[in-house]
Amino acid sequence: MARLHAEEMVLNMGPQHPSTHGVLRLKLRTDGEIVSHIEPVIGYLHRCFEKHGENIEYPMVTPFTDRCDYLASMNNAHGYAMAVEKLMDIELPERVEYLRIIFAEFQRIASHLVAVGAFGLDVGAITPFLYCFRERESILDLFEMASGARLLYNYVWIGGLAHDIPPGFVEKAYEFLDYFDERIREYDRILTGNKIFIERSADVGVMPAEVAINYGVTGPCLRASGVNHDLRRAQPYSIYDRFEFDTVVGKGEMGTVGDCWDRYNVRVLEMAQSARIIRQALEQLPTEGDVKSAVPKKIRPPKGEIYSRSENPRGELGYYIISDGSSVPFRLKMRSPAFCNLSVINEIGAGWMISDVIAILGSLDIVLGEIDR
Amino acid sequence: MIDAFASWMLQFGALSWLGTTPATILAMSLVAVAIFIFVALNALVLVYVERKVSAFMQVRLGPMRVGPMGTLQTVADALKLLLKEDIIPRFADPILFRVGPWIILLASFVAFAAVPFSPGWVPADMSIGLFYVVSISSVVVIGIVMSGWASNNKWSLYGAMRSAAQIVSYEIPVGLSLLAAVAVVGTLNLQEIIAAQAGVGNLFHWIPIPFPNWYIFHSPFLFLAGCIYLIAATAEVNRTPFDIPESESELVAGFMTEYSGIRWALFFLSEYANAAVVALLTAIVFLGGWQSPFADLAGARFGMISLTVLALIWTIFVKYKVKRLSIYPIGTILALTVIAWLFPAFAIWLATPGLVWIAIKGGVVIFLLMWFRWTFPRLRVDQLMYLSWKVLLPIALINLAGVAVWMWLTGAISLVG
Amino acid sequence: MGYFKNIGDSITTLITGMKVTMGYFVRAKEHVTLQYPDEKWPNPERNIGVGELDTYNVIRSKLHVDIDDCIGCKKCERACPVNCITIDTLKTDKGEDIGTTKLGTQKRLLVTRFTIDMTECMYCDLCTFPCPEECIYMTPDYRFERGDNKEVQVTNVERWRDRNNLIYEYSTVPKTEVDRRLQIIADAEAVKAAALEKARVAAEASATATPKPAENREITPGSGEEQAHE
Amino acid sequence: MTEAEIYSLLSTEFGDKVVSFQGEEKTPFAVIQHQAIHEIMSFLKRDERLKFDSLMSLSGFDLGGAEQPLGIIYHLYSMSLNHYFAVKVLFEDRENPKLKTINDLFRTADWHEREAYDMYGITFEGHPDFHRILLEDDWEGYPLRKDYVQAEFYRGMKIAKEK
Repeated sequence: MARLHAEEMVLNMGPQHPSTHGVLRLKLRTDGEIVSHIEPVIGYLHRCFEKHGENIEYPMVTPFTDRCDYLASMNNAHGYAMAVEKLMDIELPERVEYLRIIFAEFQRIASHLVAVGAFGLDVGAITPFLYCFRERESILDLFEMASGARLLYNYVWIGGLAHDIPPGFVEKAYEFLDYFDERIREYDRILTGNKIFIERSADVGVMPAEVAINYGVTGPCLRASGVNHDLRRAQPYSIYDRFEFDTVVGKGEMGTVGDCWDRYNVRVLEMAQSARIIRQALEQLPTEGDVKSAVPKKIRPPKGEIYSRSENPRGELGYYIISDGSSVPFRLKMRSPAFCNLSVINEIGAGWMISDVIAILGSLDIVLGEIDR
Repeated sequence: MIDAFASWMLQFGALSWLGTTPATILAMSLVAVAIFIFVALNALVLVYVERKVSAFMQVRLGPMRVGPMGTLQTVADALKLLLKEDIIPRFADPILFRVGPWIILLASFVAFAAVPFSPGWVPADMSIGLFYVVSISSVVVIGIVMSGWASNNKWSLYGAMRSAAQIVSYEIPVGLSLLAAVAVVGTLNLQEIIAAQAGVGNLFHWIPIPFPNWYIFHSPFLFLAGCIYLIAATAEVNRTPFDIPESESELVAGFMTEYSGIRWALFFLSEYANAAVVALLTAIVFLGGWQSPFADLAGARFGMISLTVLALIWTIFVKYKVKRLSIYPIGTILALTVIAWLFPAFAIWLATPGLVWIAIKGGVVIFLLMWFRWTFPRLRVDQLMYLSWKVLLPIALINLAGVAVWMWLTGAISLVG
Repeated sequence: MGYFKNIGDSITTLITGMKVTMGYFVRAKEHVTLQYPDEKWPNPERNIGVGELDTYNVIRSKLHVDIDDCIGCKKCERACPVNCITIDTLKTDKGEDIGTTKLGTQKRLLVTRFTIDMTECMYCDLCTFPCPEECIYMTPDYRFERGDNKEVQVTNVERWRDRNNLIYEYSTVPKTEVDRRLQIIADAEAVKAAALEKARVAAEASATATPKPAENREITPGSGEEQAHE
Repeated sequence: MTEAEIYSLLSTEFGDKVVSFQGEEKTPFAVIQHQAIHEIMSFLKRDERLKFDSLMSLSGFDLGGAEQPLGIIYHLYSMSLNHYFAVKVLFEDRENPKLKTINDLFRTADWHEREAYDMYGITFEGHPDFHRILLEDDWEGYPLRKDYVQAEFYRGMKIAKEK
């Protein structure tokens, strides 16, 4: 039956809208409830990260990387520090590497908790969101213990860490991990298995693997499409090759591979894997070592350029740095994962209803700070 | 009730100069004012309760600052809303925009006219009470569409359209599930429906069971009808998981997007009034209305004994498994049982105050609605329609037939005569 | 059959979810709410003990300067990525003793202005590490509403930024003292300039030589501020 | 395949369209003529030995100065074969740099090309929806160019200057 073609209405979703995860504007062309075309308009949160980067010295950039993806500050700073360290050929003490992994994985859990909770919120379940935030607060407590800040840490420095961890941190970390395993089962009960939730997310916004790769979608979204690609496995950076963990891949248990439910579930399962990595890292953590011993006095990388990438909770985070030998980066580009992940929204979201577009957007887990930089 | 009230007023010397008609009008207005106060207080209390319930479910505390345990928080909020600036968007339709909220409030307000609160306490004891309540509460949709359209906002329009589709669809399961009960009792008068649920329940019409004779326990079909009614009624009052007309994460606030201040407060008032109507109707049709669970002495004793047994079983089996089970409800039931056994007069007293019982029953239903709301995600529009037309409607239809068959089998109606 | 299985699944999974929320409802005492002004979240004890001072805390809520220990080296000003620290200094007179810091360094510059614009500060902690005297550091005090900061002389732009009175002035040198010193410098300048002028006039008067102190004239400015930066 | 092998493969395939190769860099890259970008990218994507299915990043850069050119670097990655390569193009023409879009090969390039235009003013021909992405469409100048001069006002609003 030929579809009756009615007049289309342009609907502005955002910049002020409860479910755009920041100041994003989506121009929707709608036919009734059906959305026929989505055009994301971004840039409302543009804070000139790259321009700033070209005007301040290398260590000063770290606080700005924290602010790009404010839900994954540790990962961002880690990626940036690694890039500069590679450029300068800095060897890190073992303890620093382990602590960085611990913090990066804790941050991944914290970020996924927000993603999972906010996705629940997008499909209308308010309560799981608060449970997720409760757990996240415990992680932030750990971060506060170590770094002194709760959101923007400036903790991972080029060549080391700002401080060593305080006594009692390891015990508290174990305590949290024991408590957290129980909580994941609770999310399964209240959200993952919930029939309404499955109806809302399964088979919705299916992203085939080719589309995902072609659009540069990375991270949990790519893995949910059935592509077994995790930088921590494929190109192990830092010391990820020393840990045992599984790359979680979407299997389409409730619908099609690559649907919203898969993207959600990959995150839930990844949290368990991150917890597993943290446990191993805490066990192997060397007791001795000065976290600042490798911090260079003057940071002047030699002339050259580097593209360094790492696995952020949202996907592949790349830093492209050109150095002209001075203490200020000549060019600093951040390849942010959410930027690419959002660009796919028209491909997978067109043809669905307004409610589904919200769900798809939530399942992509974007952070506008990182998209607009 | 109005007439009784009027003649009661005329007894007093000071008022005897009034004629019968003015006294009736006065009585009517007084009752209307009383109901309005009830509606307003109802919203204040329910908003507070909802906040607390949601907070406790979400490991929070909820309002704690204004008044003891935050009890006056909603009063403070209501005052704030009253004092807010009256904003009407420039391109909104000025008349419809103003009228819309009032229509919604009016519709949910007048529905109370037929609700029996206690024996003899019904503002208008009409023979088509059930029909009246169901039909008048669907007038709400006119107000919603009106305010959604008048806001001149695309989100509001979406909310209004969704609401119209939803309420119209869910009218049918609501009607059919109520019809199942009506088929058993044979009247639309709410007082008579309640009266028919007196006494001790009978399983399959001849085995006495430890429950009162409420329609929810009457037969499996009526139990199913009760469930369908609850689901459909949740949709009728636009609460999660069926809150798509205002679905906060999608449509900002749906038809209420452009409203603020007192008009917005009216939406709130009517939302909770609607919830109360639905809860009361559930209580009346399926839970015996103002009937006490212990309708007479024998029934009370029987019920108490069975409750005791149940409580003991619960304590023995569940207490073993769940570590931190609260002992209070069981303790209360046990105490009541003992008291009722020792002092039959108390058991009879427990049976009498209808207002208390209907409030408790309504409260339970409202708590159930809140419980739904703070647990479930929201359905999509088409899934909502699917649920209504492809699940609830067929089941309700079959159920209605099932009730008829049941009645015929148990001899309540005969196909021959 | 899928139809009935769906209905069955719905009922069971929804009841499972409701059990979770009800579980929390009956255990409402396990709430995580903190009633803020009455209860406070404990600041983690995290004194890292730089140098002799073991009260330094890593918790970063407010920047603080022990101005008595500041030697005016401006390392923190340069380290700040957002330029929220502004420092002005004045050279002291020869032989004048303005005290030593707690680490025993002789102070040589009078810090006439040390402002931290807390509206711009991003709590990155980068300024505290370069400080040789360990006098600028973060404190765990997160309360900005008390307004214990002093009145500051600010430019118009800064005044606009200062709408929350959040530009903190740490310098304890009184305005009169600054003026006095500036006056002394200006006087000295004037005397110097006069002497130079006199010399030039004298040189001109003594005829033959071309007036060469053109260079000299360039470095005889009137602004005391530039002098202060010397 | 290592980067050097990929380079030799490319240079045998395309001859002098591939200008040079910087193997000693931390992330080695080949410099190619900008006219040949589309065919080389297409080869990199489609060739069985290379199979570069994913464009990780597309960054513009400005080497600054009059004789120093603008440029774009493409970082490629093959998910299936797990190897990298980077391709760089340079424009001598600072006034009107033009390049063929590779949007049809890698959809990642869609937004990244818009970003490169936004920040460096490099025009991509054949892009279906070509305008600025992060800044407003009527913004003056290309902010990440080294010779960028910040305007005083934007639509009557004063633009704050760094201290």
